[in-house]
Amino acid sequence: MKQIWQVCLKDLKVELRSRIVIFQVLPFAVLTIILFAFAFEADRAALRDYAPGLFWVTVLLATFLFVLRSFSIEVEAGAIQSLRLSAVKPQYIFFGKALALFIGMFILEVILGVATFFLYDVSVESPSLLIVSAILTTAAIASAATLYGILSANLKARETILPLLMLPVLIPVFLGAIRAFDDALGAVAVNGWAWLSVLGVFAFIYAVFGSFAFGEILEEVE
Amino acid sequence: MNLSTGSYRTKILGLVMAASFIALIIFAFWVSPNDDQQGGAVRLLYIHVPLAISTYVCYIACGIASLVFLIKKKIWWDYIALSTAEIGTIFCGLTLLTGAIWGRPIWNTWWEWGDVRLVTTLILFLLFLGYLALRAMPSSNPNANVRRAAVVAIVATIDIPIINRSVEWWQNRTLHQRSTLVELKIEDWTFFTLVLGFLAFGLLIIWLTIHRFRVAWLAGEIDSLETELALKKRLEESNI
Amino acid sequence: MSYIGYVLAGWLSTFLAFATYIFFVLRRGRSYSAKVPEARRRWIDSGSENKGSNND
Amino acid sequence: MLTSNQALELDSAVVLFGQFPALSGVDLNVNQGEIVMISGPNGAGKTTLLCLLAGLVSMSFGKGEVQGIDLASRDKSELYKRVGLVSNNTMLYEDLTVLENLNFFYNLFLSASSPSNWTKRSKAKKKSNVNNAQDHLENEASNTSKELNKKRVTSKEEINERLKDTLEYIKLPRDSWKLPIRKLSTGQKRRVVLALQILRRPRLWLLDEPHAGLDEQGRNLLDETLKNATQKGATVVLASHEIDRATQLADRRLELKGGRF
Repeated sequence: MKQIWQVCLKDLKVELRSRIVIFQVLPFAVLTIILFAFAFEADRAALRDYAPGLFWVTVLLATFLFVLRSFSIEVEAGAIQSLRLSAVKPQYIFFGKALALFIGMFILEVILGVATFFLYDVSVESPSLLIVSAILTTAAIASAATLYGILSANLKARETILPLLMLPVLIPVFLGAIRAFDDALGAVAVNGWAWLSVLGVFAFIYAVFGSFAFGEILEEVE
Repeated sequence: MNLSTGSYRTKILGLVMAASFIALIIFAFWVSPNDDQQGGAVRLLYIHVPLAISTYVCYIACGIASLVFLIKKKIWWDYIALSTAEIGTIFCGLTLLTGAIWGRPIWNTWWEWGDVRLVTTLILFLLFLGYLALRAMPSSNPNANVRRAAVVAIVATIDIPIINRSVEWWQNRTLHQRSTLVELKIEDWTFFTLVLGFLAFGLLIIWLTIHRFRVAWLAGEIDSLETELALKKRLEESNI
Repeated sequence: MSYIGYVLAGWLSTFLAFATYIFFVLRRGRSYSAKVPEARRRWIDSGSENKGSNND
Repeated sequence: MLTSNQALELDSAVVLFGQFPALSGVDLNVNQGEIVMISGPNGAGKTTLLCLLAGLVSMSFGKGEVQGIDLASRDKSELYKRVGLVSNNTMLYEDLTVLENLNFFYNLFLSASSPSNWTKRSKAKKKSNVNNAQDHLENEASNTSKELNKKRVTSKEEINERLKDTLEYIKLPRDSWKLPIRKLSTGQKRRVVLALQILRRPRLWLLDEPHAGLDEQGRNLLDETLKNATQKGATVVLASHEIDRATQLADRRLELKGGRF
């Protein structure tokens, strides 16, 4: 448990030092939100209706950049080899990195959410549903993304293969997150709470399977 | 020199398969009647439905083979996974295509987002395109690539029910024929033709998988021959 | 028969795809076989045959 | 199986990278406390050999045992606890400072190898039951883990103290301690990597071109460190081009060529 926390803190610390996510990924996400507004010709009603979908598309794009970053620090100077040589169980590395990704993504979502709130003029009807579904979705995305991050970590074409592998897998999460937000924001009359089960199951399966598969793949990373 | 990937048994299998496809064509076009509602378009279902079922059979086989490969580390399992994934993806593409062709006259649209099975199949298609793209990547470490691919295939297979469930909830309505076999009263010959379709496609899966497996096997053998050669060269290098 | 155009389009495209795929698999098999000694191709029967091509 | 004074053994080990055999049948026997130097032209497989011994690369054919652990075993954590690899790469986080890197990896190593986890202990027991001949190794291992356990009890301040002592020892200027690795010179990076291994106190040192990029002072320091380590029973395998320098240090020199000795 302590090792998970150590790996997670390390990831966050590297991020705070290099500031790639803060100065590049976050502005990119906000920019995407703004571009969507242009695409919808600043139609307030449409933006309000589709805010959940647009928000989560943006998050998925940001996740992709985030994960690339999270694993490029590992392979940059071969630090992942030192991680292995520290005799840490691969599962702990998986959970550590997933946790760091979760925390980073969640902060990004909060900032992006505030931007969406002001730019798209949405209103929140059920804050608790909003927060719970965001947490579950982020957990699901973070665990799946960590698995696909290590999968593509030292492939030459990782920037192109990673979205191709990761985005289709995240579609169920994406659908669930949108529906839950639809309900929470009062955009569409659906039962958002029911979707939490899909998000939860997805997060659980990926956390469990990912932690085992991570070791399989870590062994082959050079 | 005999260069074919076929053997005596696969040839017989191939002949039976060819015969069953010819029979399928005869039954589908001449023996079976028009449907009351769909008219002649029902004849598309004789390939569309077996194609769809075959897709799922192939993908599930791929997932299972990948799992066994990760546990047992025997490369044959990987060959099976690769073969079934490739064949399944062809079936999947054709399922989508014939579905679209069928949907045009019957639903009056090429594509219907409200349909669960359609959308699920599309996502599956994308998942396995990713898998094949990963496999097609040149790699300095084939060993690692094979393991990565196995993980991707297992994830994709586990995802089938999740995707299905989530798409179903997402659009809580479906245009698809809900178990046509049970609800509608199907003419005897229609039913028989469908069964014949399943049989023909089942044989096709087996026949194709055997041949594709052998191609993968040959590629593996070529690799190991090259390795032996390289090893020999390397040893000579060290003896100088 | 109604919708005959659609039906034929569906069937033909399917069989065309199968034929193309089978053709390429068999051809690849042949070109690879040439590089591998017979002893390492387990499925080869001892009898001498010439062609094993099939169609659907 | 290893005899009591053997540190590692390779039996016709072959390592393939795709179709390329980086190692084409290596037989190697190293005794405890020995310093072995491996030389050879570029592409002879020196780096691969060291990675193989560290458990980072897996063998395609052949057998091998390092510090009583079979190289083919799936869980390599016991092996990782006993080897220290100094490679051409820094294997550190470029954005973190010297102290942060050392702190992270050292603490991680300590918590990963602490025997507080009872499953690990029972596993070790099982192993020793199977291999009575290896009891001495197990004893040694439990000794080191006891030692580690003691370390684990030590406070953060003590770990910091230890880090500082080590950095002083390798003579890394104080003002660079808080610089990110990215900003250090090659020689300084080497010293940091060395410091991490000194902290970890491996039973088996594996060094890839350790003298490259170091100044005279650094080289002397390195030689001294390795000699000290062997006196305490550790074993050293190093790959080097600088034959003069390394032969002074090494007990034995082996020539690797075409992936073989």
